[in-house]
Amino acid sequence: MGDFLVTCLQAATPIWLAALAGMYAQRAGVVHLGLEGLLVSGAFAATATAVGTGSIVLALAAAVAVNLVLSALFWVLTTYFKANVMIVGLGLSLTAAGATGYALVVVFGSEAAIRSPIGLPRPFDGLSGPLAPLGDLSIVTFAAVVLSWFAWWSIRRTRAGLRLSACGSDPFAAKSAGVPVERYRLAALLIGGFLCALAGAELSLAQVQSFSDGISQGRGYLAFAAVLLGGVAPVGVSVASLFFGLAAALGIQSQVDFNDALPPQFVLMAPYVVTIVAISVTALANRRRGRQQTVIMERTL
Amino acid sequence: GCASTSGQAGQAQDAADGKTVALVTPQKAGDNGPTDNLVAGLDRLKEAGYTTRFVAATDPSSHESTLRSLAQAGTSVIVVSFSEFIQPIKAVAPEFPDTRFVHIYADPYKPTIPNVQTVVFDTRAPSYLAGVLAATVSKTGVIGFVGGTAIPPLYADFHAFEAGAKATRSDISIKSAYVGSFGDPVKGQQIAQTMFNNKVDVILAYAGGSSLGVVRAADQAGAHVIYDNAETPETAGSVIAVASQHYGDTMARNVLTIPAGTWKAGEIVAGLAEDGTFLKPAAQLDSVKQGAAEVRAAFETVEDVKTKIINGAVDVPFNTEAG
Amino acid sequence: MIPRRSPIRPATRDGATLTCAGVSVDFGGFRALSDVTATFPAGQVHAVVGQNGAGKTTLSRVMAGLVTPAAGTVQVGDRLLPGGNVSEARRNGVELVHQHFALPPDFTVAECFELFNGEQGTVGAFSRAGLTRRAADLLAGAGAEVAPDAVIGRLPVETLQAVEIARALASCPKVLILDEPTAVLPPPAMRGLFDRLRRLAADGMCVIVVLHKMREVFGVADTACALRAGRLVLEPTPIGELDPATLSRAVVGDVTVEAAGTTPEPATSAPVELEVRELGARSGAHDASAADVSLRIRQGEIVGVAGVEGNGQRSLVEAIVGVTGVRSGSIAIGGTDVSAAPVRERRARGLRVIPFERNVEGVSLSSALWENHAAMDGGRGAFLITPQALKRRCQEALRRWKVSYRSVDQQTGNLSGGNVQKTILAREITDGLRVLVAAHPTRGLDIAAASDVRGALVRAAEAGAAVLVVSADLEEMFEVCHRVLVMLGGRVVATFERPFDAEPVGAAMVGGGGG
Amino acid sequence: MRRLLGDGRVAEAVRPIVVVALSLLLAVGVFGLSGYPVAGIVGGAVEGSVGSAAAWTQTLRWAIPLLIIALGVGITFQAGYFNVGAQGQMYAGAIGALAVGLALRDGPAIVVVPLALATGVALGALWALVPGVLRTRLGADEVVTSLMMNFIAVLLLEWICVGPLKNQDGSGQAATTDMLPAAFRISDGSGVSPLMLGICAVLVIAAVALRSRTRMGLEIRIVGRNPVMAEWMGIRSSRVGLLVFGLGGATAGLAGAVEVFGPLGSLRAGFSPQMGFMAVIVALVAALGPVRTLVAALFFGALRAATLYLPVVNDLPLAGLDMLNGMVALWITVSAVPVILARRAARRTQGAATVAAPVEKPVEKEAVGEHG
Ligand SMILES: Nc1ncnc2c1ncn2[C@@H]1O[C@H](COP(=O)(O)OP(=O)(O)OP(=O)(O)O)[C@@H](O)[C@H]1O
Ligand SMILES: Nc1ncnc2c1ncn2[C@@H]1O[C@H](COP(=O)(O)OP(=O)(O)OP(=O)(O)O)[C@@H](O)[C@H]1O
Ligand SMILES: [Mg+2]
Ligand SMILES: [Mg+2]
Repeated sequence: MGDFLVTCLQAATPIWLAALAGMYAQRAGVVHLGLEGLLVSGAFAATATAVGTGSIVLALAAAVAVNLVLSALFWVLTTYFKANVMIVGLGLSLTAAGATGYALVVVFGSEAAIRSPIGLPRPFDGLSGPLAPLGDLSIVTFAAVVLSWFAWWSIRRTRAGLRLSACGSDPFAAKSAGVPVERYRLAALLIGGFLCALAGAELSLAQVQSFSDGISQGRGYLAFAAVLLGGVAPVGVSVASLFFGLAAALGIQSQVDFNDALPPQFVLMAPYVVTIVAISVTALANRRRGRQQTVIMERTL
Repeated sequence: GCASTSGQAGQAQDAADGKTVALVTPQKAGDNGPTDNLVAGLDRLKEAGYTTRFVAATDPSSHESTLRSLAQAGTSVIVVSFSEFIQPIKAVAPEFPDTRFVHIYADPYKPTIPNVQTVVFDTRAPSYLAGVLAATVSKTGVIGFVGGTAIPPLYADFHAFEAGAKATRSDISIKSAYVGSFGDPVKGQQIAQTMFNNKVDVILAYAGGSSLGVVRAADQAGAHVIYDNAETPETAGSVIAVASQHYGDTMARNVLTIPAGTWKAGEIVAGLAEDGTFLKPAAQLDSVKQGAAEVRAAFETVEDVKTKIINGAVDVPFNTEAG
Repeated sequence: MIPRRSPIRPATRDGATLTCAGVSVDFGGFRALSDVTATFPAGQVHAVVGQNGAGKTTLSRVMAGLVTPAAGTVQVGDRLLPGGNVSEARRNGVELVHQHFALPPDFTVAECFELFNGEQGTVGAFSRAGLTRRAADLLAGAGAEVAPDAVIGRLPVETLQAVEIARALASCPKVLILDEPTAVLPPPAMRGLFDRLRRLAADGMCVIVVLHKMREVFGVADTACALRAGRLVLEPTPIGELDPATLSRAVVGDVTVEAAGTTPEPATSAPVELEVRELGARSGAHDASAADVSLRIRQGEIVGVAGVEGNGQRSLVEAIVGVTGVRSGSIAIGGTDVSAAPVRERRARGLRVIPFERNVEGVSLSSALWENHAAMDGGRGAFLITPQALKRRCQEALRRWKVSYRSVDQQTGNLSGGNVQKTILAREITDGLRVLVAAHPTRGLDIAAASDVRGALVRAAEAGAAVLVVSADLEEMFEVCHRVLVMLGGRVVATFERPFDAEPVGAAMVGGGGG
Repeated sequence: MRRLLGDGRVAEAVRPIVVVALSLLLAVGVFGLSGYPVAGIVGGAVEGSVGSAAAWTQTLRWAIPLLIIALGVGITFQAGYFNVGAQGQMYAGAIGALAVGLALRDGPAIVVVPLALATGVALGALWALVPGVLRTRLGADEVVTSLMMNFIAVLLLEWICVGPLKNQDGSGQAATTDMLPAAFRISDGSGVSPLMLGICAVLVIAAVALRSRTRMGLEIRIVGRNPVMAEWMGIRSSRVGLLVFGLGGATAGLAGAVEVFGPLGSLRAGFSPQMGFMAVIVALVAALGPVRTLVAALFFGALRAATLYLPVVNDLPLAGLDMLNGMVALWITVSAVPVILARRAARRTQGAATVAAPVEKPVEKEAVGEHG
């Protein structure tokens, strides 16, 4: 059981952090479809640096730095150049996938996976007894717990969080309150870049200690789904991400236990089907509660 | 076609000498597995004086056009790998009778196409042997199979693995799972970890790039892995054996029969007997924390069964259905 | 709705004089304001008037730091404000109450207060309890009866205005600017608001109000100034030196505004065109359900529905139009029951509508004029169309309605509010019109445009249509309607016939007796 | 969620060209900087896309499915729905068409082929109607659901190819289905035939007609820009929503069917993995206009042909070309160019303006598509 929960948490962690990133962005009024790209770029930067320097601190720093730059680019394109948010997000994901594969060849001479000599620290490694499974969790998973609390606190209990939310809820109102809307959006995207850097590092350095082309395998899109599923709220998004972790772990467990019963393709479909069902149920519930989306007048300044 | 650039002209020149070879694979290089193995074979041809080109054609709908472009560009030998290329070869090869095609790992064409040679790799036999090995060294009596994507060749490998294990130890229990991708080591790790948590202590990893995750999980769990890729320093400590294929060598050998004049179309078999496929103890077996000696001992049984397979005393099942 | 009682909050900070010097604003090459210079002394109520699109909102926004002027400065007391900086403007005591309110719809009232009035530039952790307590205090102080944890998106407009004013006053401004605050208010609430503004000015605050109606200007202001096409054509002038005629002329220029006149009584034998019987319907969270509403309108008759916004008018109109389902009762057009008929069928029977929010329900701002016009046969008509013919039809209609536009291919959003409203009239008042439902037909329109619209309603009735007008503007209704119903809490609580008297009608609107 | 997809105004024709050219330059610059021969790459790209009759065939071969899908995607976007599920819809269509083709493999081509294509169209539409119904009836976000439907379709296709319709030749290890009878094929392996070009021509004409000559096209645009107003005018926006989801899915399904009955001849797991997304880019580059979609599809078809040809003559890693496609998507909706141009134009005409300047995105969901 403990082992199972650990697998859930491991599967959930990258999605969780990326979903928190998406949540910050969407709260600030930016629909973030670039999460997938930021996961890949974070994973690549972290691993490449770990390979080059052997330092986990530098690896994390590099991942954060690269993702901050990409997030700033996202902001510039959507804000200053008024590019469509969703296309830029998808474009960012596609570019990051291509660019990391390309960089593998250019920097490391082949498309082969690069292997890091070091991994992320595991704070509870070596525990015995019932808590032993915790030893398998990397520091980023624990960070995710703390960061999701921080996300809740910063959004729900601080004025800065209120201002950030105002930017998404009604940018004109936010501006009227003296909130520098674009700067808050940049801040939200940068926070997101940081979170995705951690998520990317978790992907590549927590367990497998290697980066290979396309390592994120659509987890960024699941994170985006978690943002919507969780109602763009910190707690909801965390619950949704953990739910995806659970779904992944259950998928694995059911393959291991009954692989003969069902073609593997159908088991692999499960998380996607579950997402569709969950999104629909949430939407239906919102509709029942009368929380319909209304057309909001966009007042220009 | 056209030959406007100098590169083109150069190629045409080489083609006249029969000295250009192109390798087309359905996966990108870098898996440290079959594709890299083939690319290594290509490098040997380069040393042998060939002009070489490697094309990763990851989109199945581009296979035909890629083959056609290569043939039109005057490539003298086109090597393709895996069964994805069966239909494209059937379509393209007859159009270019002067181009030789070598198909690595596929069923032979019936009827034979005069300019196509098929190298049939029997990966079932090493899978069967892996089952023997796993069942012999397993302490828990539970062994696992981790596949990349759920496709017929892997189903066949799984059934052979299962048969080998059952034949060795009738009470053995076998778990299997597919990652859904040959490039998701993260999920490979989670699957293996789950298997190890469910009493599995030996896994046959047939998951290409995802197999690395299986190795990482085995390191954690102190379990054993039969690996499908080339060994690296990271695989020390948990990989007890390698079940793989000499794709590159076989390919180079067969292409080199062309200048030697001994090339023939039709079917070439590369199996256990031909050393095209194999199961062998890991080079770094000594670094395995526990049970290196047992593994070595088990290999006596394995060698025994191998002989029986080669001389037909043991029948390896061939079943490409799921389940 | 909750009537506002004693507005007890005093200005605890001295007011300040606001001065605009040479303010010009460009919107991508379009000059919305040119060289506006005006001084608004503290301790007075200043009215700003002007036609739609004259630049009133733009001027307010420049003063509040929301729009960066291309040239010119704004000064509060002796402090020069940096252009286009809301925080600085607010720090120096300038607060703006928006025409359409600027409160995030997902926020609670308490969160809005924190958003606007928490200290600027700090992270500022807070507790929920503290937030609610502070909000409750502020609301009580402002005399607004709203729960602090009510969600903005579900509050009726009038309450929103109360919240917005409360949040503006919460920071004790020196200058309070209100952009068309009366557009959404019924007469009693308006009087309350004016009393309050006068008191704030008496306490020393500089109050600037954007208004459209002469009566309002003369009822509340100490000075008035007028904008026309971005220029200040009348400097802030003491109200005593002005009369309505002079001011109107300043607003509209030399155009003469014709009164709509009184509609002739329809024949009592005229057939009933629209009949609503014991209707029950609900439009959404923002409005009361219509309950047991019955009304009959004959050909040539104009019936008004008065009421404070949110009392079921929207439910009624949406049920008649067909965008909201009928829960009970029935609706008949020209004697045929249409209770279950879809919108397009009702329109086919001659139902036309001027909706509540022209930019939401009336037109698509980013569509071309001809596309909006062609939407008139929504869901009906031939499968194949000829754009040229539709454009010609649109062109003719817009010409007839004297819409000022450049080309029928132009984006509708480029027109001013009044012209947008006219494009809707041009689309809706056409051949085959039998029932016209007009919701707030003149809201936010300037004198000239409003009078055009009223004239159109009257002419439609004269031509034999049954007209239902929903409005909060009693003056307007008394001018054009034959009968006025008052809705409260979703029910028709009173009916008035000509000649009208504002007192009882206003009283009925707030539940104080009926007729 | 309704969104703005660019504001489609001034210099709309110029923007995509500039953006695409800049992306190409940037990509070639990156290739050059990392040591690949720029001249060889550019030469190879030109040669592989337009340098010969074979190259032109390749360009057309890739332009055809892109065009077919992008026409439908454009319609869906015009109505304000951001359906990114074309990939899955294409697979659904391909599966349906092939299943019919194989089931009736002994039937006459003149009957079976139209029936199979129609089945592909229907299945594509059905696949699209899942997110469509969830969106219009429940309000479930169509971006997420259509994306998830893609993942599901990939696995479904894989299952079809290794399970129920698996090709049993030899040892049965190919993840592919049986080949269709040659008589059923609407093109050879080159993927271009008069019939297919005819289908494309019909579709472009139909899309142009739908857009500018039918009431439906008008109503789609109105719903896309203001669904509330549409309802008040008697247009049932949820029906229009279902219709455009269906149309988008139908064209994607047709593209899948055409792929199978044309160049492929059988189903292969994971074929054309980027087609759906590329079609989205094509539609956006073309600002949703059908004729421009044709031009854009040809361009991206050429790019794809070049991309596939380059490895034949160069050692450029495949990932580099993915990067190029990504960069095009990254900049494609950037409106700096028109903003600057508009400012110029405005400055020139300043003073003459009597009516207000252009409105910038007045309603949240406004403005999918172009104007005029
Ligand atoms: N963001 C903007 N971009 C371009 N033009 C604008 C913008 N905002 C306002 N305008 C134009 O500036 C002019 C002045 O607008 P403003 O909102 O100040 O008018 P107003 O006097 O408040 O009108 P109303 O009585 O309708 O509220 C109008 O013609 C309007 O079209
Ligand atoms: N982005 C914009 N570009 C051009 N004109 C604009 C823009 N935003 C608003 N306007 C114009 O500015 C003026 C003021 O807009 P506002 O939102 O106050 O609506 P309005 O016209 O006053 O109508 P109402 O008050 O009835 O809603 C209008 O003339 C409107 O057409
Ligand atoms: Mg205004
Ligand atoms: Mg107005």
